[in-house]
Amino acid sequence: MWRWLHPYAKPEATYRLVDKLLPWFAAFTVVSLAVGMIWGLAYAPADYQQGDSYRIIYIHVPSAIFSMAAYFAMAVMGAIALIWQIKTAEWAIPAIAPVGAAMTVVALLTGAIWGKPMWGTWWVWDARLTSELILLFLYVGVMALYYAFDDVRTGAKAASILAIVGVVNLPIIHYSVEWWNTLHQGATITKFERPSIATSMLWPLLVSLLGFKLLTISLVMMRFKNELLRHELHRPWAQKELSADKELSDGV
Amino acid sequence: MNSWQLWRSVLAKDLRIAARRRSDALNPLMFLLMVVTLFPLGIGPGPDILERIAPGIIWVAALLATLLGLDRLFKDDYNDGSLEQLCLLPEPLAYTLTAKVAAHWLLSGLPLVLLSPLLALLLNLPVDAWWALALSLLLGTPALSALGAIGAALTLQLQRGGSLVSLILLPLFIPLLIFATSAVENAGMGLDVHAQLAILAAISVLTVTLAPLAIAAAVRMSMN
Amino acid sequence: MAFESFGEFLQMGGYGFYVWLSFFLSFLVIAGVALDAALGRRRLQRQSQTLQRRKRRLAKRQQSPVKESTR
Amino acid sequence: MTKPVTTQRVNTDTPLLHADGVSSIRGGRVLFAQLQFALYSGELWQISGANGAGKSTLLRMLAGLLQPSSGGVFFNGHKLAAYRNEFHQQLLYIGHKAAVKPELSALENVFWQRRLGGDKSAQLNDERDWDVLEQLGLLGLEEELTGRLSAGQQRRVALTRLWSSTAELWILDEPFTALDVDGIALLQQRFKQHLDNGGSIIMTSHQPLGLADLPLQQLTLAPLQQEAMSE
Repeated sequence: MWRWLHPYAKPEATYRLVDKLLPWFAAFTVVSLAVGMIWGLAYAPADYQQGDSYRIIYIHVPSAIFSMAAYFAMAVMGAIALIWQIKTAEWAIPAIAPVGAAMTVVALLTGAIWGKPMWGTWWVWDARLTSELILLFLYVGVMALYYAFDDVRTGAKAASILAIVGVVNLPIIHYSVEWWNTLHQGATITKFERPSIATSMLWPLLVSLLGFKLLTISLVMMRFKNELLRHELHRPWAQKELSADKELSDGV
Repeated sequence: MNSWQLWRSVLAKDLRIAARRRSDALNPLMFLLMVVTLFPLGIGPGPDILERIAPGIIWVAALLATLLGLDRLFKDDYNDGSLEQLCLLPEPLAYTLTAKVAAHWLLSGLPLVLLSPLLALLLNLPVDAWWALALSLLLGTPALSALGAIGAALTLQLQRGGSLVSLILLPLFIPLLIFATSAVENAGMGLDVHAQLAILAAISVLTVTLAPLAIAAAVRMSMN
Repeated sequence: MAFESFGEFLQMGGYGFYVWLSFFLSFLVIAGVALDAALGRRRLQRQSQTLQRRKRRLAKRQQSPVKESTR
Repeated sequence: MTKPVTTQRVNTDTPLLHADGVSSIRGGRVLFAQLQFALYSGELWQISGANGAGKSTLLRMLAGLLQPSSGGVFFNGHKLAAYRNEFHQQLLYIGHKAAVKPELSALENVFWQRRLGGDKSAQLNDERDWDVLEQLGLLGLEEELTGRLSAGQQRRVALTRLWSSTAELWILDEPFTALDVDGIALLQQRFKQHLDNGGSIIMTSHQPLGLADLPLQQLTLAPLQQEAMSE
């Protein structure tokens, strides 16, 4: 497998691969998101308890899941960068972090908005929302550290280490927050727990999950392409690639 | 060149540099947000307790966040000689330095005001008190920046002046804290807040007009 | 179809404001990330152009040495 | 204790800048005492002395950044403290620390130096700035952040002020530091121009100036004996 992967340590080859795959990912993102959203919003039945407000779940749950998955992916990239000294893996960190942070923000926003009709306030220190908030802080820390150094490689290494530390901490944070929450208030109904969800609601959720997965990957790819170009700006292939879309640059 | 243009040039230069070092301005804000998050985690998420202590938490966190950013206010300019050049301008130093203080306020005070609704939301502050919180920050933060600049200028020559700045400044911040939290609390209970806000405004006006003299004196002292 | 009419669909059983607000804000955030990536490419383009302009200017300068005028 | 001043007085009217009995005592140590010094238009002075002799301190006093422990500095016969505004309009001081911002590009640095130097017509991307940058061999680096340039290049960015300023009196602390041979030659050429236009320069330098046609005058700060303390 490593022999197969090895060429992709070369930025240009990676760029070509990502460039080729991105349109497919983008297209499937649009399709699956459209199907998932329309299905979830219009065709899935209303919840007998929460009415139609539960439809926020079709964004909230996928974005929450992929905000964590993106952090995990970032940590994996960090590990690869540290262990095998592969530069392209280092550059994946600034590509993934803002996308993951955006997913976290979406999960927080939808969670807060969902909370308003359910609990009557925009913000409740519910276990999942609290861990999402902490996750956002972790993302911010990684990004701040990455950009804090004058030398990009040092910054990438520092951010990699922090990402890995964060991933180890993530479950601990999650469970401690859950424990803290149950300790302090048994009264709050955990609305986000769905012990059994009807199949008619589950299917659109699964499609949305797929859509968000593809969306996350596509956004990361877009940013990753930029990172590759940024670090290779002095190379002829990058300059050629950038001057190819000339029609954009006329106004500059 | 008239002095107003010079003032704007100093301000514009500082803002441009801040745009190149975005994390310097953003880190104190994130710090503020995290500190505010720590309180519910430490005390418990009960809305009643949080509501009770919210004004104090937010203002204390705001004071700490302000202190974080102060260290760099004059330090870079001092280290690279730009501050010397400001001393050598025909315009009075006390006047040109207000441009730097204004830049500091735009980068630290104003974001605090804009962030305040979010903080209020996190700490379950009654909606009636939101505007009072924002207003108290809007009226109080100019004084924070001006007083902070005095502390920063006084400790310029020290290599590690960070903790000393806090020791100097926190006592000076106390009146602001008292009147601001009182205003927010009163607003939450539906009481009149004009007196507190008026006092805050008076403190700010007084500080912003008089502090530049102290800042300029401190900077000239640091030139030795 | 869970709704009788389009109007009902918009109302979401009384929860329309919350449902649509959360969809709208999520869209805004995600579109922001995508837009930033697109703008990032433009910024890179500009940087690349600056680099090439710099190269050209240096080449030109090597042909004709510094002119003498000062102000 | 009076220092011998090696001026051959070229004219007899009031000097542009003169120091009368200036002393500096720092941390209980006397750097120099009762210094007499006079500079006329069109003169170039080099202040030399061993490390720690107080060269930079003297320059900062002459620039009005430091108060002399005793004595006074006069510009056109007026005491500096009372004549600050006019003095600073005619003064260009470049200290050891060159006031170059690492976060700004070379072009932006030049622009802001012009702006803060009082030139309100200054624009970013000014043709004049491009000329200056070209003369100093910084072309091609103008959009690089200054912090990423080498020490010598950063020094060149700082020295662009000599080309853009209209000040009459230059006070320069070690202007040749970190410059290569080309840079030094360029700077000396600019000195000559400035002197020919009736300007004057006071500078410190470890290097002996190489140009014979520069009318150089020397002021040497010799290490003082402890006896000076008693004064």
